[in-house]
Amino acid sequence: MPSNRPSADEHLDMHRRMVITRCVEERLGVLHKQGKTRGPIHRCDGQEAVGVGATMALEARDVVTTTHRGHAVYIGKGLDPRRVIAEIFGRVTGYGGGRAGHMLVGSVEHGMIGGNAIVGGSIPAATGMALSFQIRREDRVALAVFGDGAAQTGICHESMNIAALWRLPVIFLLENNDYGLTVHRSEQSSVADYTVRAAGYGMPGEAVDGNDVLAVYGAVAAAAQRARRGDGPTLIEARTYRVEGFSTSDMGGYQDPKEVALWKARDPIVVSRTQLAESIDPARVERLETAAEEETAAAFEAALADPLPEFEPHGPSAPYATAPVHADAADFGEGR
Amino acid sequence: MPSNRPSADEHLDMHRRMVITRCVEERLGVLHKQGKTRGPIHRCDGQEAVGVGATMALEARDVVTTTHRGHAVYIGKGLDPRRVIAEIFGRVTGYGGGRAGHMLVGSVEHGMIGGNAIVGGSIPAATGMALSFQIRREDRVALAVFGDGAAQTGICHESMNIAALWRLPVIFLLENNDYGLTVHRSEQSSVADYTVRAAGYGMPGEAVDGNDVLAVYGAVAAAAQRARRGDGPTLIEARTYRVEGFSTSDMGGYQDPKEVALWKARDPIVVSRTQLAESIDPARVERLETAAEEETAAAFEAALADPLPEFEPHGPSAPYATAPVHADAADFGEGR
Amino acid sequence: MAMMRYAEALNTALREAMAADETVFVFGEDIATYGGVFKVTQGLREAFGDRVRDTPISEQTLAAMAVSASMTGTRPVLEIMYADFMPLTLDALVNQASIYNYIWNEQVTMPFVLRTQGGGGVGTAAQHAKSLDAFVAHIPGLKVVAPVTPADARGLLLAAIRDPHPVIILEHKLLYNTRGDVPDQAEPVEIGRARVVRPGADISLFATSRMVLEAEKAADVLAGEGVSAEVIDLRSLRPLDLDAIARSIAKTNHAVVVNEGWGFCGFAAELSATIMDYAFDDLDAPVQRVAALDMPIPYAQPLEERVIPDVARIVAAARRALD
Amino acid sequence: MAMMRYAEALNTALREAMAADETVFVFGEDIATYGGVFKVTQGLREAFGDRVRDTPISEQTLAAMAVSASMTGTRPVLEIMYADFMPLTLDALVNQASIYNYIWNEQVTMPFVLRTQGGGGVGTAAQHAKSLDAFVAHIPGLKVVAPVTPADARGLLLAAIRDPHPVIILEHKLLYNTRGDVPDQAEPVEIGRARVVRPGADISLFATSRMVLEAEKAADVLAGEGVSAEVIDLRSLRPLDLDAIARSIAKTNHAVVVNEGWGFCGFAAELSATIMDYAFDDLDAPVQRVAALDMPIPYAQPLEERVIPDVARIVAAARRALD
Ligand SMILES: Cc1ncc(C[n+]2csc(CCOP(=O)(O)OP(=O)(O)O)c2C)c(N)n1
Ligand SMILES: Cc1ncc(C[n+]2csc(CCOP(=O)(O)OP(=O)(O)O)c2C)c(N)n1
Ligand SMILES: [Mg+2]
Ligand SMILES: [Mg+2]
Repeated sequence: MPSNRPSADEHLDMHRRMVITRCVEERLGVLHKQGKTRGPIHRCDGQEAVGVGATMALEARDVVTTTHRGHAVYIGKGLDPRRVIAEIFGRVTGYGGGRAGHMLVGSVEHGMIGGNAIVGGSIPAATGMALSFQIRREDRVALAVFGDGAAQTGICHESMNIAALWRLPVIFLLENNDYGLTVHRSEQSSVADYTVRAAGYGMPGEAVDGNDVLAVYGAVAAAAQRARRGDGPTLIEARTYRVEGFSTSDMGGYQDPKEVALWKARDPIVVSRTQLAESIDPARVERLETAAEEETAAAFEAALADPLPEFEPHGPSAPYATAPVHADAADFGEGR
Repeated sequence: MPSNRPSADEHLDMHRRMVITRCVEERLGVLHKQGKTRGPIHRCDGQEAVGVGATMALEARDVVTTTHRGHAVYIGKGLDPRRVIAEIFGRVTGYGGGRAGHMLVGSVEHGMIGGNAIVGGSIPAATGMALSFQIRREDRVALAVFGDGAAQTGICHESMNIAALWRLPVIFLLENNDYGLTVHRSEQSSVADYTVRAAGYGMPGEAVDGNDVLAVYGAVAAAAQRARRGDGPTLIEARTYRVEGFSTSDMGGYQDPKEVALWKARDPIVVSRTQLAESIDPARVERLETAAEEETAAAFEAALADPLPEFEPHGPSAPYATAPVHADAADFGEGR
Repeated sequence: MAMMRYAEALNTALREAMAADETVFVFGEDIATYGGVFKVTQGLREAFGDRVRDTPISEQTLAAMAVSASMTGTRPVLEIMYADFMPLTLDALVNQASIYNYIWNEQVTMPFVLRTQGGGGVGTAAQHAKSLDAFVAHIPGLKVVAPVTPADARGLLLAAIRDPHPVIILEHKLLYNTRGDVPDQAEPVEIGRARVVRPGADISLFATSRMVLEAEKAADVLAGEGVSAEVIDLRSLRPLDLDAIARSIAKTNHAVVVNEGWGFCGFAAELSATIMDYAFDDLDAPVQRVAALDMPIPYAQPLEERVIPDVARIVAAARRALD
Repeated sequence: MAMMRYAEALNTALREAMAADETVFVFGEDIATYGGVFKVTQGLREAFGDRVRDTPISEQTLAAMAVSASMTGTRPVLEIMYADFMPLTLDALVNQASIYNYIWNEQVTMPFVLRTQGGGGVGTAAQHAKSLDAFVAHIPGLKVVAPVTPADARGLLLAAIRDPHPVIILEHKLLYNTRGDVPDQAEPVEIGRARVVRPGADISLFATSRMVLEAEKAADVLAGEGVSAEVIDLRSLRPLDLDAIARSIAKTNHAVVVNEGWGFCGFAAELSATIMDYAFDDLDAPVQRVAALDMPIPYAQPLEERVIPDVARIVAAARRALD
């Protein structure tokens, strides 16, 4: 059972994963400007502490669902950066063989099930997984990561009610980055403090500094313990900020530059570095950062060299029509 | 502007409407046993104070939406009992000409828009009407009546958030009769006190005795004043009890008989009669009750003598296909 | 063989599946303590404890939970009380269940079952009497079946629960009390196979759900006019039994398709188009569609009975085809 | 005549309608301050104040609010950002908007408009690239239009806002930046009328939305093979322009139907069945359906481009029909 404070090694590993995520995000920004990405890319730089801190507070057997902005969660849950990047670039070596794209990455063996680009979709998804653990009496926990925009969806309410009613082993992690797509939360939410809603389900609600990876880790670890004890769900609001635009398809600009500067000064990697300096030689941290950067650069190189997929008939486990549903599709699959 | 306490005449009128509703419900029970009803009938006897007290606290120009269990609301908002009964029996003289049935009665001129048998459906419906009043800067209020079961739906959360965010002139009246369909609220809701959820939207929440028509009237009148002032929505939980089965299709039986007896002793008509006795000659009240009973009996007689509708081509304002969409339907409407 | 009501046959299948596999669980509104408003789940709570659960009224989330629970080791069977509420489940079906097997490169299957019931005839009115078959049949990755007989109700439900993929079961409120023979042994019925209800030579009547019973009556009427009608119960709306369809038309050269949902973009349209795709050269006349009229389901009986397809309209369609 | 982008043409129609009628209001996610993710509503907030509103992410409620607000004196125009989210609005459409005019005996009309955009081609993947036309086209009481040209975008949106009934506008993410001539005056385009894009004698290509552009390219290819193809932009999916369809087939005796949604129970199925219903005797070959393959929309380009219909598949279908 994880304690609520990570060991020094665990903290270092979180730091490393945050740096990897950061490198991924920044490189994606560059490649996007060069016209080399496909579809929108939702960067999470400045928010890495949430996805990484939360997933590293879980056990390997636990599961997590996340949003369209899930890169930190993917890396935090232990997915191979190279295969994540490959999926983002639609390569056959990606976790979905290029079929999923960056918003919908899933790796079942890692309990990363999965990215979900229907806003709010990650919430009932984790709740259902928690139900299956309860039915099977498995000692596993499900974590739902979702945004402040998603907190206004009906499924958020329905899921929280059911989870609290049945004391399901699920953790609701609201990643509050102050914005929906382009709209500030004050134009979307009737309350500024989301934790007050927890009382409406009789579950504990707690706000944490989302830019402090130790705080996020601690809150999620405690919630996981509650869940494992059979005490049901917890709502955690991780307060952070989106320093970039919503995605590569918008340029931001609706944020107040002063506020952006304020949050950039509280960059989660900087915060973490300062924390590490208390007990670990900064040179060691720097070496680790350099290694992470190099690892990510190599991952990009490898992934971008991987081939694009070829269109194929459905595999043996697939439920899609193998007999074509109309003559036009007869050239697809095995035919009729 | 209504005061929060009705005048004696208004109270008498509420009493009368509760008695009419009671007569309708009991007669429906009898006719159902005789196999003379069609489809399920959801009786609200024992809950009349909610629908009647709430609607009579509104102005004629205000609107109300309600549930599958809306008879008290229909009568409270001033609909003609004869035409309500006619609709329940699918007669051409019903408010929908027999097309709607008892769950879906609508009379736009009365602001009764309308019964809604999709659980929770009345909530966004009233919210949308309140939005139209706000856009047009009209001094009108929308009231949503919904059940404790409906409080668990996603649209309940979404609507309350939007209404509070935009300060819409809407009143959320949760008619808590302790049961969903057959399931006790403790098996459906993670909290016993629904008013705590109001804080999750930054709006006032108040519980009232749902068997006390004056209490319901007072709370709704106050909420209507808030709404008219531009101060936004209010959540009112009216606590009552379903003394009958869910509908004529079930026989009840899941309720605790002791509890039923307790609530029957607090019958809203009995409570109201006691209140009236403080200032009004009981003989006058008795005469009024007798008149209401006779009026309802006459309404049944008239409605049941009314003809069933005949199938007709769509009228001039109808959006449905007038050209048949396939040859089989060519005998319908004006044909092609 | 034992005589059973349709509702009992479904109940039997659920018991059999739950006894055989402890990862099967059943949830939905009023299905545990009360046993379901159509009594399909009666007694399961007593037999299987918390694997049988009453839920809040939260269809959208329940459907999404069925999808995700099925990815982590259980086989959920969700009851949606009326087909009219299926729109609330469609995000879970079309944006979730439909996609994961493919986009995750076959890392997952989703063995869940969603049971619901639709149809009119008893005055349940515009929000409780629809047949929205087309909404689910449109979605790749799902299977959609509609048993008519108690034997098929049991067999298809058993097959659905064992299937690695999502299966939607469309029941009908007017079928629950019908009776029929059911085999003594638990035998799944293969999904995707139509059933020839009665063979015929002159025209094929393809129908689904309760409309199969109307088609049988129509075949009786037509027989009286010297027309030999073949009645085919499709049983599976997705996938379709293309061979059975083509075989029948090759013999009769005429077809009527009957579905209780609306015609426009409905299942009847698909069937008509499929027949054109695969059997055009065998057709001597256009396929006739029989479906609900293009309007809401009215409450009063004289109105409702005109909107929902019936034997008279099937007979008329057959006559048009043979004209 | 002025040259305009499709997105601008829609914006123009919204401005015209809002200026002419103060009961018109516009709401949706990110449509006010930001002007919409496809920039259709840009500048409206500044011009019309709180009649233009950013909303929370609550599609189900927003759609239900559009329905009810339209019954109490306003004309709401709701933007649903992606057609993929339309399932969330279907309860409001099929259980609410569809029924009230009829069941309340014509006491109400519901003059609201729901705009959305669908379609693939730019790697938005399985949850943001679908065309779910069939879900809305199935529903009685709605009208469903899909403009292809800027002129029709403006004209159909204007007509939709003035219409007393619910109108769904299906836009396409790849059309917003296309340009075309738009009349100087605000002129509504009648809903329910198809447009002959180019006349032809040998085969009719019926298409919707962006697929009209693919059909035009296919007609070019076919012309090179000596085949004269008539290209018809249906513009309105519900109601269909039956006369235009029948007229074209009477001339060409061959038809291909093209829709970007899935084929099974899809709009292409309806069109195919309709043609059989109304023009069977004029058909020399089965109608050929061209639709998305029966699977999720993949992300990677070499996969996505195989799943979504294109000129090559339309040409192949035409050749099959003429074979
Ligand atoms: C149901 C649904 N509605 C709308 C969208 C479009 N959309 C994608 S992300 C987004 C904003 C989400 O905000 P939030 O939940 O705070 O997540 P963030 O982007 O801030 O991480 C919107 C509106 C969607 N994907 N799904
Ligand atoms: C969306 C939806 N789900 C389920 C139902 C079936 N149903 C009808 S009433 C009801 C219970 C409603 O409980 P509550 O809201 O407390 O109202 P009450 O019947 O107690 O007045 C259910 C489950 C429905 N009509 N609509
Ligand atoms: Mg956010
Ligand atoms: Mg209740």
